[in-house]
Amino acid sequence: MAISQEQPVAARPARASAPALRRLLSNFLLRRVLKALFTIWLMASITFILIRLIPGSPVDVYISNLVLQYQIPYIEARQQAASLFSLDLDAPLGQQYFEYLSNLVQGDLGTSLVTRGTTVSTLILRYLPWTLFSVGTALMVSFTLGILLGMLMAYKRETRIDHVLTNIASITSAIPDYLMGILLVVWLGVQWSLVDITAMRGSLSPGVSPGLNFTFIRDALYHASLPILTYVLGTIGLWMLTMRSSTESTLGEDYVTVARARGLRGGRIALAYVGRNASLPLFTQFAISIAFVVGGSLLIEWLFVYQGLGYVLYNSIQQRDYPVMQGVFLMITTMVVIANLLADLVYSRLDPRIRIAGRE
Amino acid sequence: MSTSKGSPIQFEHVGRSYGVGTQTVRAVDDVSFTVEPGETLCLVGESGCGKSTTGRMVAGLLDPTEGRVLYGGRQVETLNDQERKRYRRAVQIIHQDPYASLNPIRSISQTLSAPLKHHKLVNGRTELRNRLEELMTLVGLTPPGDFLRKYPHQLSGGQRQRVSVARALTVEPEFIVADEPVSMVDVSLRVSLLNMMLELQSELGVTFLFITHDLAVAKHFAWEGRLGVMYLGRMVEIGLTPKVVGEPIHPYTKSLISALPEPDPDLTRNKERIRLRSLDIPSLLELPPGCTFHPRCPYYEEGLCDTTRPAEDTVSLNGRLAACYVMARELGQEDRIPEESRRQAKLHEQRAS
Amino acid sequence: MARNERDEIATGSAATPPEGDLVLSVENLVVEYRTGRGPVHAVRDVSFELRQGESLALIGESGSGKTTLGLSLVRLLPSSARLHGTITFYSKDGLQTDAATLSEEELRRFRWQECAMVFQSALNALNPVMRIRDHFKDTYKAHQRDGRTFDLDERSREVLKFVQLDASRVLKAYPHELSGGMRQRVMIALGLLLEPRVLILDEPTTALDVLTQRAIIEVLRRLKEELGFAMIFISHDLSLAAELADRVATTYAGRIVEIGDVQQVFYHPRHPYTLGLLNAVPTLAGGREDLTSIPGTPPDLIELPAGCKFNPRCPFATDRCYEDDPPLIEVAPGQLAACWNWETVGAQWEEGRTQ
Amino acid sequence: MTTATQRQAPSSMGDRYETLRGMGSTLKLMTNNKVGFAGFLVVLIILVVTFIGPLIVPFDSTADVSQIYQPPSMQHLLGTDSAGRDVLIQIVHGGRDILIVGFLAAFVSTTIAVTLGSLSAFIGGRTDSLLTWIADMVLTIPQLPLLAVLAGVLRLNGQAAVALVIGLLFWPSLMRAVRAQALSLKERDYVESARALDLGTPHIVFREIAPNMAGYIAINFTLAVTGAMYASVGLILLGLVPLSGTNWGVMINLAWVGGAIFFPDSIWYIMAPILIIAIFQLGLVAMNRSLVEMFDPRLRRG
Repeated sequence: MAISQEQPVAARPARASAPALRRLLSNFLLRRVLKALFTIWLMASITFILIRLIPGSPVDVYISNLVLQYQIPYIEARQQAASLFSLDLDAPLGQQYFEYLSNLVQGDLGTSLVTRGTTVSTLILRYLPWTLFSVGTALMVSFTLGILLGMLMAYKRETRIDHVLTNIASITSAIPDYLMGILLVVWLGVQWSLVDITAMRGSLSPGVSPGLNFTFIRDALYHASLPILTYVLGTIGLWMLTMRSSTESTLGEDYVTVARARGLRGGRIALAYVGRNASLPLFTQFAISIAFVVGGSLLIEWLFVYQGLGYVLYNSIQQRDYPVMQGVFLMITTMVVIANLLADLVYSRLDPRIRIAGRE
Repeated sequence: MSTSKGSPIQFEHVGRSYGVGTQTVRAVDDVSFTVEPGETLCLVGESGCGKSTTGRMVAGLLDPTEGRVLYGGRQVETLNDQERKRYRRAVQIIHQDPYASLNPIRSISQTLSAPLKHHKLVNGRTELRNRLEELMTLVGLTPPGDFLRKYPHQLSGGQRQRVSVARALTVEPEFIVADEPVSMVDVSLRVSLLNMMLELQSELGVTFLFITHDLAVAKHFAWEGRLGVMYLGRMVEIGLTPKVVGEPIHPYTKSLISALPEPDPDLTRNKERIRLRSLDIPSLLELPPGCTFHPRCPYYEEGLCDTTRPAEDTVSLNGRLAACYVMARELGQEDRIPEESRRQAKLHEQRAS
Repeated sequence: MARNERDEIATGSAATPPEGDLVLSVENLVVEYRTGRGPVHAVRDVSFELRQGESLALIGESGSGKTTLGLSLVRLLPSSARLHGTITFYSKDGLQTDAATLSEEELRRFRWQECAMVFQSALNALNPVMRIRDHFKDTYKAHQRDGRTFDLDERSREVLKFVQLDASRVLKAYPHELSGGMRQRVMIALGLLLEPRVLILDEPTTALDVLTQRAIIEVLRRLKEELGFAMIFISHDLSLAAELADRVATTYAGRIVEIGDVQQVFYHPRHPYTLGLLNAVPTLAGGREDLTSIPGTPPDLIELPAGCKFNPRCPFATDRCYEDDPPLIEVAPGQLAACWNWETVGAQWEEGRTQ
Repeated sequence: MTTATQRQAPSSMGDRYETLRGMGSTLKLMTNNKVGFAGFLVVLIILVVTFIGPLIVPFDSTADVSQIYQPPSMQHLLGTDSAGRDVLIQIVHGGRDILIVGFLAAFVSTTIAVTLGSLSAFIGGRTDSLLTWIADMVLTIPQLPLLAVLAGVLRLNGQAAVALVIGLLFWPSLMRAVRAQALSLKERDYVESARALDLGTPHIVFREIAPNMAGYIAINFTLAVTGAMYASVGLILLGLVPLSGTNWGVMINLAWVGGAIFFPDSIWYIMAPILIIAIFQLGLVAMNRSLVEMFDPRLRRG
């Protein structure tokens, strides 16, 4: 998470720039939002350039396909491409770009090439919740479990349980999560057949419709269990190790000794003194890992045929369905950027030293 | 005091401010003084009073944002390359923390040889060897052979500070800025470090700017020199050490002297105490108007002290300066109080009577 | 006026400590840390007593083991430490508890009720993510069940007023919003909350500026005179002992080398280390002193020399000093020094005094 | 005080001898951390197998349908795959692409990170906030999806292209770490006194600061290799990177897409590429423990 707050107080000679602007910029929250918007804009521009400008870009490939395969005259093929990409191909570049952006702002991401008529937005609305659900749950589970185990390892330092957990953590954090996913399927599914992997394919069993009823929730969890387990295995190791070292240094702090001197109960000290302070640095890391895990969903969802945004993105890349590719990628980036923003806010609420400074 | 060959370093209304978020903080505010070659000037003050920043500006490691720093009468910024190089090597610095002032992965001989070889002050290995041993003996680290091979983590705090001094001496400086050199060393070992530096001064004629928060150490080290007291970025009093310690003028100096405990039960328990009006130091971000000590000063007079800021030389008795209107009036230098403050003071007097 | 002549006019306020009843007695306390390079002998057979309303200063420099001594009294040592000996606290109702034998839970209830501590760096002695008010609440809640019930808010304001802090502003503030001096005063106020019989202060003024230090000293003086607390100061600063202590003990290499009434130790020292300290500390009063340092370097608590541990740096050392370690010998009524040649040391000091 | 353990020749030798003797004892230090040394050996062995193995073991992809999914035997030490080809040969020949991409990408991202990190720390002011800002922004972009989109659109063929793209995306977190380290080193007193002694920027950067950061960079380089391998094998698995021939990634992809995993006795064929990648990554991470000690000044030349 990119709080530039931890930058040391910039010892730069004072300059008389517009004070109003500086007061505005120094507002911690506003700076975050501006940066988030800029990232999204940048990603939108990059995909625009990729789709439209690079020689042999997908638009041209699509047009030549139409001309060759269906013998559609070039001009007509261009019209079709323009409507699908919601782009006016003849207009000067600047104008196209501007149009592309304005469509974006109104949520019109163009329509899919492969499944005619379905707009990218509907695709996103249908598949986004599954990724949010699986990745979100996994992150929560992995983060909380990681913190608790990390603290346990620090409290029980140099004992057998510490060594065992440390080794597990370093092994799982070293091995790529998708390889662990494959191992889960191979061993749990095939070799020991503890789990019926074919039934678990997809994100929902056929015939079960989304709704706030028990069967849906049970079924959704059943399908999502392996992807979530893979995400957790992929990230928990890092949390355990970071929390362990952070707790170890916090245990050495004076205020913990003073808390013990004041006769506070072990539980209270572990929660409000050690836990809270030791977990602070993990929040910064939590935001960074969001981008990593959401990114990883592309592979994990492909692995388990779990129909989330990652899976849709994979298919759109395979089938050269550029509008969907462009829209979904932008959606994933937006999701990560927003998650980072939220993580920033949570962090600034948690650490009063930042919150007060932020408000000045 | 042996005649020393150096040039004086002069501060003229020097200031240094930093941008903190949207506000600007003045760490050093309109300070002027001159350090003559061979002299010892000691700067004393509480943490955050700007003494270290001043030290770094004297050593040319930090540029002022206001005012001028002069070396040998010429402004430092306008020196040409050759003169600037001479100024750069003429002033060296010794730091406070023995554990951070030496590069942990370089041996003592590597640390000391770097300047000697870089500036070609020695040619050939034997001359380097002799110069290293000479430096080690100068700072009292004998037998030199043992120490030269060691690494910083193998030495005690006091020994590391001696290496720091030896490193400063490699380029034969005229001027050494010592920023709290003894405050992290055990009391029982401090004196030998101070005495060693005093011997260097008499032997080599080095000028010293000695920075400390401990008045007693300042008195011991700068007994033959001058003492400057700083508060919230300003020089509130400066003069010959025996005078400033014996008969302080500025209320802040008086409070410091009266507050300092002495290692002698009867003396320190019966010392006359000055009651401050408030215990806590105002923050540099919101400085009180007029004299910045007025919220705590027992001699505070409404109107007089909180209107304009007393200049450094408000009280001026042949070289002895103090920035306080009340004392100026007491010492018959009423004419040096600006009109504005006098008018405000009268106003409050009428209202009060 | 040379320092030594001044004590002729020894007016001195607290000449002899008030004869309060016994509050704490430590017998043959030994503390060792297990480290990679072998055991560290931080505290080597220390014994002393503390009476009601009396304040004892433990003076020592790096390698003296003084902080370990302080922490061991309430058993706050890290797990690598081994502790032997008895630490007996005498509570108001005459109950004697040996802290060395208390179980974890008994120890938890005992701490801060009987014996509170104030640490050096006040900045991280307080939990940075918690308001000051919650620190008071935690302390109160931790001992509520042992029958200590009182109006927390009223009591907190009372103790904060005692240390001259504006309770309404301080209670809702976070630690980083307070200055060093204010944080130290909050720590002292926290120490008073449960009215313990003993207050241990580890370098209470070291990290503070002169004027703030003076404020803390005044608070501690009122604490002693008005509330009659028994106090132990741990510091390297002789001036703090001179200001506040009734009795002074100088410590070296894990042992008390001299202990006595403040007048005796400052004006009639009998141990070479105390002598060395007194001659090494610069003072503000009077003209320039010819100060002398103690030669050599601080002791390495792992590889201690045979015999008296000060012999490598001692100008008075004779053969015997290199063989056996001297016990504390009575050199004057109520004054003990651990030195075989204390007479010659005394003679040289007194003779130096009369010049 | 610990006296210098080994007897040294009189120290009148120049700096050169000092660094030589230093290097010797530094390498010796690699061995004293057991786990770290084990990791180092694993990495070394796999590198040897990958880059020297193919010279010794000729590539032979003769399929033999009668021999599919054979368990490990004398002729086929690691058994055979779905087409009866020897798995060991594929493993020996399968590492080159992956490792080259891994190390190349790590080299690219480390170089960018170290340059931008040091620049940002030393110049400070606007450049610093701009570079940090860019780094923070790139950090919030999910790397794998962007890589996949780039691979899909740009037809990345050849290791250099893949490595470059991965390298260009992986530098921010290392850059922030390098910047923080450089900032803290820059403020150190011994750097200020080097400036006072007018020893010049080259001395300060390469003699005072760089040696203190070497360990830091080495550790982050190994982490960058693991990150780059994660991404490249991922892309191969998704079939988005048309790497010709066989490599560990392709083996897993074929096993997975080809449904080999559903044959119980194909376990050896599937596990071989997964284990070799996992073990290599574990070796790198374990090696870091020695790197930490190797560059810790107290241990290095004590």
